[in-house]
Amino acid sequence: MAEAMHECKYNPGFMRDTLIPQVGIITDIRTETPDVKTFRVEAPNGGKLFEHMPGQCAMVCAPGVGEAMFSITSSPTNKLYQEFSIKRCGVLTEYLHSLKAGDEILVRGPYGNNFPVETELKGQNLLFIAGGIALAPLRSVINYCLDNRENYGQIDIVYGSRSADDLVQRKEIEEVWSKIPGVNVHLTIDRPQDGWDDHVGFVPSYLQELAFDTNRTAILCGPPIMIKFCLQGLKEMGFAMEQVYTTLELRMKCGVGKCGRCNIGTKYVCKDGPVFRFDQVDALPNEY
Amino acid sequence: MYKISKENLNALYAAIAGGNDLFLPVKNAGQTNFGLWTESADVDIDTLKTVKSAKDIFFPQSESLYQVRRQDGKLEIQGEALREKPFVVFGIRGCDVKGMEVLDKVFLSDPVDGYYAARRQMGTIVSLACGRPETSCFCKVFGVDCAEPAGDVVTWLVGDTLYWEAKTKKGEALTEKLGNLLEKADTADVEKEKEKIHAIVERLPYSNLSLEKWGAAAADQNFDSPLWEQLYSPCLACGTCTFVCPTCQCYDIKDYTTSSGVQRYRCWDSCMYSDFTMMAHGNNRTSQMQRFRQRFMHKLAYFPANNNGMFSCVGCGRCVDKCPSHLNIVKVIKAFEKEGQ
Amino acid sequence: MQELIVRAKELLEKGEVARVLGWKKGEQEYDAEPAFFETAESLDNFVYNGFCGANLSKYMIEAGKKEGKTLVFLKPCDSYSYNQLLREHRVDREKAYIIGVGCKGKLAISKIPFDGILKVSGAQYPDAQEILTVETLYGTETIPYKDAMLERCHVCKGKDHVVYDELLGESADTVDADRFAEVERIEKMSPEEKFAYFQSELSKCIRCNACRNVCPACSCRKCVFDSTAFDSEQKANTTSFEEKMFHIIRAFHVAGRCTDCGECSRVCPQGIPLHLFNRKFIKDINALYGEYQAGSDLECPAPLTSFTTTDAEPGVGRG
Amino acid sequence: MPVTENWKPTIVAFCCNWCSYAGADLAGSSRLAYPADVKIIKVPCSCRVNPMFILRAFEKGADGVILCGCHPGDCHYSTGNYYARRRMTLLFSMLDYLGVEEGRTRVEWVSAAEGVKFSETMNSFVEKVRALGPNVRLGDLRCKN
Repeated sequence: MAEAMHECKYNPGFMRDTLIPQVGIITDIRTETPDVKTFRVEAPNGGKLFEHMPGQCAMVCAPGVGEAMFSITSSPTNKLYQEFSIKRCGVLTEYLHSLKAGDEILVRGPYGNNFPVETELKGQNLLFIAGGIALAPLRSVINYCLDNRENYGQIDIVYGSRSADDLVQRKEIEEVWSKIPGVNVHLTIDRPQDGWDDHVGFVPSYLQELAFDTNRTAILCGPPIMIKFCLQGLKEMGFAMEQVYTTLELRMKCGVGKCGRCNIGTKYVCKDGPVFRFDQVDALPNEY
Repeated sequence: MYKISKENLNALYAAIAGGNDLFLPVKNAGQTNFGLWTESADVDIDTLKTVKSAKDIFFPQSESLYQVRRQDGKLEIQGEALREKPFVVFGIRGCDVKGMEVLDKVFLSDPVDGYYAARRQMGTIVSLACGRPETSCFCKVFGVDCAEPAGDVVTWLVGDTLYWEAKTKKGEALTEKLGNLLEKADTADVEKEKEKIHAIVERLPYSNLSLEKWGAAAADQNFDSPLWEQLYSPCLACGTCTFVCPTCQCYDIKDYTTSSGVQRYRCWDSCMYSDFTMMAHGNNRTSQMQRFRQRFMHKLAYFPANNNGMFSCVGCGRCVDKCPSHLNIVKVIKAFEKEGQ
Repeated sequence: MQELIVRAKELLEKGEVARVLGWKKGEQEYDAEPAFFETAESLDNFVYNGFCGANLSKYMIEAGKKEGKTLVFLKPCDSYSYNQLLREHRVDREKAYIIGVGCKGKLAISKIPFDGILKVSGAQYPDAQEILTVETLYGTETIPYKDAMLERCHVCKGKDHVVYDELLGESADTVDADRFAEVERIEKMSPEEKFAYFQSELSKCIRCNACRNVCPACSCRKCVFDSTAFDSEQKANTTSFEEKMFHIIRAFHVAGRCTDCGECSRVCPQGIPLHLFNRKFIKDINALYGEYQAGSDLECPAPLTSFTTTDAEPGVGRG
Repeated sequence: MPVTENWKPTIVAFCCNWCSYAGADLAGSSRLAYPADVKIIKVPCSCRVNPMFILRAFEKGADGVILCGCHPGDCHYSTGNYYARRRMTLLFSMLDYLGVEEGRTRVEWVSAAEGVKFSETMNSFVEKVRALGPNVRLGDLRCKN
């Protein structure tokens, strides 16, 4: 049934069903924080497994252990490899953290929609707000925007975590992002800590202190409680729901809107999401 | 139109099965389900409803997707072969044929599910009109005419004669293959049978359910109704309704470790189960009420919203017959119908 | 039935109970569903007839988490299940007001072999009749009451309630078969015949879990077959062994606690005689460790949590 | 799997840490032979063996399963093996009832001093299972390829 099978663009001749993954090799593992590692994945013959857009996800599978959806944290502008930042919190992630460079995993994707970097976001000032591991999905957008700097206005990044040790991609933030003209990085941690002379406090309150004007589009990602209060803060600053984007996360098995578990209202988060504008989120039943 | 007498049906089955797999209702240990025809199979086309619907043949309860073998630390993927051999399904009722249409919307929409598509392409559907509709049937509500089901070939069992009419190219090809077994017939008996069936359908207790409260608009309107809290309470959280349903298509993908590697298979899952939406960080549907509501909202509101008003229920009435607590979609529809009055 | 409604209304109105757990009228006479009633008016939909086979004891686990007392109607066999739950500390006796209702045997709609059933007369109490008249879309039929009865009623444990606050309604003896006859028939088969029999029955299983979820003895919050932490959560039905494993282990987990209420067989959509597993264990327990009826009392040590130093050795009776 | 003359059954032996496992050790150090196809799984007490372990072993390819524990009365935890005895009695009876060949399951009480008994038990059990041939009734086909 040829039309049902897709030929993989990057492994010519490799015919696959959407549910059949490709083998990917872990070529590098970076320990970001005590419970987050970033895995660099390449195709067996080098290069990327597939092309993606910022915000899209992929199913990462360890045979016999499990399979789950992870956002691709590397930017599409990176032509050599893809990266996943993964926090240890369940059976599969525990196993992935035990792997070492050179090990093989299975990957299929990319799935879902993406941040509208080529449409709505183009030409805008951007405000990125992230907490903890939620920097992972935003990192691909940020790097995409930085690599196409001329297309976007001023970029502000507000990023917080429990402690300085829990900041993901700290090296890149400090050595690359903060040095680019027109990019302001605002870091914060929940509690004071030795050797930390930056801001201390929760992301929502820091956001209010920074008091941004509404001439920008916000992209908000983090734990539900942080989203709730940040959104409230943005509303008070005068942001409209149509100006704020976020990502949703639900249990997924197929990634193509058929297995049914990420269905909420008329949407399938794996196919119609994970990126939603807040006015779209508000229209969904309260089951996320 | 052609006909064949009932006593020659075994010869018909044998002729269809020659070169093809033939699936038809077979009785095993007192229950009738679709199964592969063999000479010794206890074929039962008189039972109106098989326990499981015919969806099993196109979307099996469990099927292997691929094998992963590990050699010297390298992974090797071997995809399961897609169905390449033609097969025939005989005796599938109008509601189940409609159920296939619903499944097509899911599995044949982009990206196409290769496993399902291959079976759809290879399968020829021979449907059978319902001579004796049951109390629990309400297919009329969803636009199914059980006197004239869809399918590649439509058949009617009138007395001791089976009438046969090909409707598509696939059906014509199958008819041709059967040659002399079928003899030409006129349509008078079948027309009379259809009238008889229509008269019974009018008398069915659920034939006139109103779907006014449902459809795309219901996605917003019915979600917060207090009725759900009352309706769900006897639900046992088993998966009977979803497993006997011809349109429920949620599935799980799981691994099975064998001595030679890992077999990745998919199997039916049920939105009624608490672990259906369970993630490492929690569950977004924590109560049985939410899970119960999800099933009916999906069938009667979300699905129509995404598919031009087509409902994801075909009125086969299996859940009406099989729910251990006697909950079912009819009670849900009626409760909402009464609410507005 | 009327006396049950009157009494329930009385207790509700006096405030002695906060809600009533009983059976609610369905769309047809034969599809009454278990239901909670919180107001006197809603009790007008209360029904108690031959089709109220559902055992309400398991719902008392959830009811115990709610405010106030729950009035529950228990049939004689249901009261065994309730007692067993009480023994396992899964229900709170203080929060239950139990009315033991009479039982004259319960019917299974699946045992009435007519198409298009519209009305079954004679199923209504107190005028239970010897012969049921069944109106169908295709004419009127009759069937003896006993032929339409659930399997469990033919081998009833007796019409005495083991736990109750008050009793209402009359019972009638329904026993006309030996409880272990079917188990003995299978025991006499050759291994090949036994295997073929269970293979054929269990190959029908669709893993819907209805038997487990309805079972009053299966009251674990998280079933081992739902746990991803072990290798036990296999949902596939590709090979027949998965189903066997599920049913053997489930029967084993309730061995010594199963009161033989027969709900598993009643709800199985594929009509698998699941009680044959439980009854085999009950028969063995009776033969090897002394007569034991789960749920009959709260004190007697349970067979699998006790032992004697002279117990039979495993494989007893083998050639 | 074709049964050939050289076919060797796979046997899983659950052995109590305090007696039979030491018995197996003694058998080894006394140079008493028992077939290499016996896969020993050490458990803290015979009572640790859940009926599911036995069924899983069969499913994943065992042709026979044997449980060895301390002699009744000698349990390291004083009463564990009495409970195990009741459980296994019921389980084996159920397996017989389902039509599984009777010789595929066995319980034997072997103390730490009984190296000879351990080796003899294993030899006779393997012989019995060998005569029965491969386990198909409780096996999962997917595990046999």
